[in-house]
Amino acid sequence: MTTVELLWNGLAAFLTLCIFSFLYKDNPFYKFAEQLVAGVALGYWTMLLYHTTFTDKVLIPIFQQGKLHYILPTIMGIMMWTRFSKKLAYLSRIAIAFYIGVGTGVALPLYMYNYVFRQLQATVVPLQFSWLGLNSLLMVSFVTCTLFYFFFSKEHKGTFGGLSKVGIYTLMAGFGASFGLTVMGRVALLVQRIIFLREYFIALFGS
Amino acid sequence: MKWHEKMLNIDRRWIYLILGVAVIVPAVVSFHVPVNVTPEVRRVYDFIEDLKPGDIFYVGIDYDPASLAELHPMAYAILDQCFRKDIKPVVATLSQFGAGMAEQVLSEVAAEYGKESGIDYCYLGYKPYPAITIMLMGVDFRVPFPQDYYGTPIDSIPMMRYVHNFDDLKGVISLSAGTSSEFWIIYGYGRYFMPLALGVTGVMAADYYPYLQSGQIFGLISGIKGAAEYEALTEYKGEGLKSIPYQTTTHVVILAFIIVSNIGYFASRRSKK
Amino acid sequence: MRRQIPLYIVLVCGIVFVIQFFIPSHESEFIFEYGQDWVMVIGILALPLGIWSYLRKTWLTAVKKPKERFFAGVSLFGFAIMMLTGLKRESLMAGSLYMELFEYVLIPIQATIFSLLAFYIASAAYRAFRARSVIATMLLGTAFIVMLRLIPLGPISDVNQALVGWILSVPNMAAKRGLLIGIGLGAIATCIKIILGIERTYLGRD
Amino acid sequence: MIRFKIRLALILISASVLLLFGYISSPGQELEAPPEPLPAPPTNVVISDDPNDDGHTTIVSWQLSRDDGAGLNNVMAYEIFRSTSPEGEFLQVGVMGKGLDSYIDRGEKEKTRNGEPNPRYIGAGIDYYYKMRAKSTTGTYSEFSELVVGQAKNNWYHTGKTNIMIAVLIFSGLVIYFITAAKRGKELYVRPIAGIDAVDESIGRATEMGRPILFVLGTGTAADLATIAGYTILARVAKMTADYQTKVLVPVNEPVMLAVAQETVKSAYMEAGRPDMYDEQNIFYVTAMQFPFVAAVCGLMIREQTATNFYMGIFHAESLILAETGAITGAIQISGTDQLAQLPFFIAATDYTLIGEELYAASGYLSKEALLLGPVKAQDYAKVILLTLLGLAVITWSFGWGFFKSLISTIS
Repeated sequence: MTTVELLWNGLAAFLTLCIFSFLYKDNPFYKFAEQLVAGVALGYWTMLLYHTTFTDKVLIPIFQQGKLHYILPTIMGIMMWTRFSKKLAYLSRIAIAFYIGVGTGVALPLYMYNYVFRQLQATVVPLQFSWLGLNSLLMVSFVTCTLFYFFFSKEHKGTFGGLSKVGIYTLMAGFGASFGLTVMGRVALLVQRIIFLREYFIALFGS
Repeated sequence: MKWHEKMLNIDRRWIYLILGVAVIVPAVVSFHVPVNVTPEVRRVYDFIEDLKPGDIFYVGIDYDPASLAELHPMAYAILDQCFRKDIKPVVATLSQFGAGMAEQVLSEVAAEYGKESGIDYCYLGYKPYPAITIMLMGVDFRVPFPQDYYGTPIDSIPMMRYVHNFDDLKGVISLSAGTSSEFWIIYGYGRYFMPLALGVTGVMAADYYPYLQSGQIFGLISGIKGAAEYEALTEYKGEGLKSIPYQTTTHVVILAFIIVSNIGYFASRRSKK
Repeated sequence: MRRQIPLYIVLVCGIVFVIQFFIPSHESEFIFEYGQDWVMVIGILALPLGIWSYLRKTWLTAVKKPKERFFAGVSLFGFAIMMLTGLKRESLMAGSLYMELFEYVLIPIQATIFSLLAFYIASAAYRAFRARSVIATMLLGTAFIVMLRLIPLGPISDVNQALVGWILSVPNMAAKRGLLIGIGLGAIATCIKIILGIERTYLGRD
Repeated sequence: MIRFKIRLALILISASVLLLFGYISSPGQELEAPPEPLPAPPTNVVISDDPNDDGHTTIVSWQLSRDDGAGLNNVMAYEIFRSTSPEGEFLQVGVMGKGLDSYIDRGEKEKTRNGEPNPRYIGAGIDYYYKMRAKSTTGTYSEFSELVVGQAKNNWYHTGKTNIMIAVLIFSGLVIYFITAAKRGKELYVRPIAGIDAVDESIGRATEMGRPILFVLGTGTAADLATIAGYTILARVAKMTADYQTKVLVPVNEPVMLAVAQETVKSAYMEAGRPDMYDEQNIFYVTAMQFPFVAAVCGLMIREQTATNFYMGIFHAESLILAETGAITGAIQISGTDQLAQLPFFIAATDYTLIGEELYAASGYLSKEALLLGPVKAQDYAKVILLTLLGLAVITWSFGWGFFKSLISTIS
């Protein structure tokens, strides 16, 4: 590493240790890193958005491509600024209404398609007298029981209650499996940080 | 406070410390952990191992740099095995950003064994529309790939002279973070029924086990653990195996935590009775 | 009136974009893209609100609490330096001070916070995975079995591996599908409530 | 003179040698390989419009060449050519393998590219001319098929989405029906959800301890449905805190969400008759980036010693960081998300978790308003319908009858 690289990496190593110190307890070093990163992240994000999205969706369409219909969303975006004034603040609700309205309108059919239909479709497998067939049968039953658990307007008692119990057990088995699967990836991240620190200190002091 | 109460309410910093030690120890002391090889990985290994020198095998490097950490080690180990056994791999990529990466892996491993492009292996490069490309390869590799990555027409590549479609090769493995794996199952296996194996990222593994059970794929390598298993089988020293000591120590520690915590829990329940 | 206009906007936008999904035509595509851009532009132009909120809060903290002055200063310094170094478009290229700060301040801190999860996963497993009830036992049991696959135990591992394969492909899959269908219905119902103006908390009131 | 003769002789000799060579080389090859029979071209080429697109795609279908799989059996592939005029330059737009009898010609949507007309462009209402030929296994080609013409159309209805549309209509009908039924005063039973029942109690606890409450709306956007479900719960929590005079802190990561959260809390305080209690400073923007946001929220938990933490909305990897830090401070924690990957961590590390659909049902539960409970009932009826369909589809499909399966099948 060159001296400049060593300095930059030194900063990175210092900040890494600052964050790790939080595991022991909250302390000024952690607080330093936390406050620094909050400011840096906001500044980074602001300029990134300015150079990319703002330029691409406001400046270029209006001033270079002459797409004047992009003035409307810009005006609506500026309406958000009326929140700085007490009197005009209600105007910002128009922008919010638009934001939420478009969002929900787009989401509605997509949820029906991706969350409901595609999942149902994937569950339809022919039943047969084999190990595979047994598994398909179990799959259909477990999906049914899981949905029973999410019945809100019926008391979970008797047979129905029993089935909905099977549903919550299925859910928990699924959650447990996800939990177990995730550990590997998280450990890999930690190992990367440890290796980064180790390499930095080797570069600094020699091995 | 009784011992089990102490145990149940242990300061979590002790847990952090133990886990921290479990991660640092393999970084300082190197030791060997035997890797437990799963049948779905072994089947892939055995399949390639049983091929004869000169056989053609298709390796799809269908991931992009984002999943490089998990899938790259698999690519190295599989290509290494192919070249060691004098099996001739046909390599192509269905990922937009995979072309350069695949070339780098292939030429690196080939150089180790002194293998030559066109004679010992063939790199076709990248084509968009994975579903269509797979179907067209089922017709003839010349249809989607009139020439290889380096611009040589397929007809003038010696090893490809008698290789037209999936019928002329022994099997296919696709390494991918998910998207093209599905296409290989539907459009590749679904139409042409060639032996198909998959390498996927750890997160995606759960979604592909059903295909293993239904026999649509004959083998599955998943995540860095799968890569390590493969490296253990081929005795290739790669990134997969390197990560295993860390993974093992931390998993042992976490499992031990669960056991200890339950012992404490049952002891306290008994003393309450 | 002030309250009615936004509700009508939500109603109209909602219905237009639901219908849009079923129309493949050129005009419909245009509306979709325009609507998405519209939302994006509102999102970006709202950023000054966020920045103002951040600046005011940090400033007031510094004024009110002398002890916090140093940290508030650090935060503002970080913000200011990124804004200044990022002013030019070229600063998005690798090698600029802006990108160096991104690489050596933001990335290491983010990656380290992410890596804290390894510790937290261990501690959560210790505290939560106790066989208190059948439900808790299912959770801890499957997590245990799945984690066990990383440990070489000879023949036990082979049995365990088969079990993991089955858990992943049957109950785990079933749980995911059931959850997704439920979430789908809940989300669609929420959409309908919003479009019809029944759910209107987000608009506040006068 | 002699020189001239010699020259002439040389010229004659070389000429005859050249001729001889020419004779040997060119016709000789013909003698070695007899002309290979060319495959027959595909026939009956038809150009139709893709019924489900916006006029940039056509479908080319044909009858297989009689040498495809039969006859000479030497067809390897079909090549498809397109042009905008019958005499114009034809562009090869696609290749399909033997045995396949249709091709979807997806044109590009840009009329011009870099100022030049884009040859790959297909527009609605323009005549396109197509011809095809078969390619043999040895690389020879058949004659071209007859020239045919067709157009792409700008379509106004997607035929593959009919079942989704019917489902959306039926479900909306159910929601509206149950809302009006509830308005008419029909009692609706709802089963208890532990996480929702715990809300009141946990706020009481914070009040007793004299410590603030933390409410995190997640790291999604303001328009995500899980975040919107979060606003409703926030409104309820804020109203109670106004009654109890407890502070509620809401750090957010998106400016629009900031505006909405401020409106939500403000109106809740007004509803509780305590507009004076509202302090805009308590709902504040931190930063958009996931981990810096989490670092700040964790610091907040420790320094403000929040007694109750709510996590409602969309969460990613940060879920466990928040939940564990909250557990360190000894806070009561109630979480809810629709992110499958994060639910295990919330379940493990927080006291109560609203799992998926429960989060969406929460708004009805908390307000106990008939208007908001109606949809919950509709969701249950929809589940009954879907499960019936699923059962029918599985059983009939096992016997090879695909009608019910097709009802829930979607185009990809």
